[in-house]
Amino acid sequence: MRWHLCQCLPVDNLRIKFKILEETFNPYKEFELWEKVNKNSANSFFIGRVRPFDQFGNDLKKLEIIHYKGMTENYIKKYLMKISEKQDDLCIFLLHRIGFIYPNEPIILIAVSANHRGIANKYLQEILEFTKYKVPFWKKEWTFKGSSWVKKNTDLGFEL
Amino acid sequence: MRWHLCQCLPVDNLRIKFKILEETFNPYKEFELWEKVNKNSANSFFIGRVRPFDQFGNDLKKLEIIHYKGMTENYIKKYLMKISEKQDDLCIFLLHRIGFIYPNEPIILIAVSANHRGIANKYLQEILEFTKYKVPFWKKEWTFKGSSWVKKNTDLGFEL
Amino acid sequence: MESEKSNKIKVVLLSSIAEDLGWNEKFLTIEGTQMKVFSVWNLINSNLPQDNIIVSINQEITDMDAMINPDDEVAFMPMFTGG
Amino acid sequence: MESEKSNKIKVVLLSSIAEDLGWNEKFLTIEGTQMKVFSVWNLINSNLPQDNIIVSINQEITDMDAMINPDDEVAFMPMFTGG
Repeated sequence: MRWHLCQCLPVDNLRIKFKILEETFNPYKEFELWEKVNKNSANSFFIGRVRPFDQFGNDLKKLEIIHYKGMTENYIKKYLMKISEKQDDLCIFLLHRIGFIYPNEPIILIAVSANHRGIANKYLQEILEFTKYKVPFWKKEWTFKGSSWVKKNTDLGFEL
Repeated sequence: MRWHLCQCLPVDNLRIKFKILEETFNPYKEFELWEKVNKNSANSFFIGRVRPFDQFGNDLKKLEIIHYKGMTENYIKKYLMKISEKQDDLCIFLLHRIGFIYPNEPIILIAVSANHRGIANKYLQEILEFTKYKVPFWKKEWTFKGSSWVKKNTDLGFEL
Repeated sequence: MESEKSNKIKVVLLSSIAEDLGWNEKFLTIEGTQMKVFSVWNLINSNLPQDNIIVSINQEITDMDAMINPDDEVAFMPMFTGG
Repeated sequence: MESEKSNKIKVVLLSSIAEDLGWNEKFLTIEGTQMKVFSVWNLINSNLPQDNIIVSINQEITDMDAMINPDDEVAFMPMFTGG
């Protein structure tokens, strides 16, 4: 099956692209650029944006995300390499913001392509849960009154 | 929770937008336009593109998709309305091509937004399976030798 | 009271079924006030296998045992393969 | 043969732990060749609850019973909340 050969932008010659960004980005432009070099038929995308409210329901001024430089990058890279080995057609693209992020700005972008929709959707969700629970990132919420660290991740929104 | 009010482009005043298209489209532009009026934090997207090969592995010249005018639109509309009633924050956007579609052109675009990533991903997948199995669309593959109707949908790519 | 005048139904074929039988739609005259979808299927065709055929009356999916009334639109279509 | 010279480790705190203790990183001198992560935790802090603390040595996640060697970097961090 010739279309198993994916032409993703390579990181270390793999079908993986990821970056930790200190500035905001345009997710649609990123998707377009990424998919241009990626000829898979099933393409799943996710954009997570900053809610305009903090965990207590107050107006949010900005969100702050910090990471553990070096460790965070290595954890993501190792994980994405492991995932990409499971399916030889998988292409993965991950962007994650750090620094100050304002309401409605994107925090995370994930794109996964494969030859089957089920595969693309499955790994997109795995990568999303991974970045929420297994990668050294921490969120601090700034309101107009002060700031506080987020203690717990938001849930899926339904019972599994 | 104020951000439950979604500002999607309305169809009949609902949080639904869908269209059956006879011409190709730019999925990134469509996503951008759609998300601009939609303030949910979790945004899931899917693009399905035409494979460059037919079901037997031959080079594909073009794909043809036909629908049952009237019935197809009504089935989609009724289904999306039912889905949108399950969660008051859900916004749904569906584009589906008919006519001749060339290798690598998009056939289907789905976008679902919600306040929780799990909800957005879950309903995106439900809508995708629905359009594959429950909506009157049929595919015919044209190669350089002739044409044949597709008898069976592609699978998910893994065992559930 | 049975009407003596004949009544018309519209029959629509889709996808490979239209191609196999060589037409897309036809108006048929039915005897009496009602007939089963299955009888229409027999009327228009005696060769195609009936398995996996989806039928609709007035664009709502139903089955071969459903009854068709005058002025109804009945359609025969293969399994959907969209998305 | 035990060396008499003292040895240094780097201690890194992240997120709310850095804020609670008021510093981000520090070099500590350890006695002998090794010590437990848990001993470092006690050394730098006697108030914070130990529950849900993630620890790493040289940027690999480990646990409070792991041993730290001279020149290692040990980090204490709360649960991750990214994505």
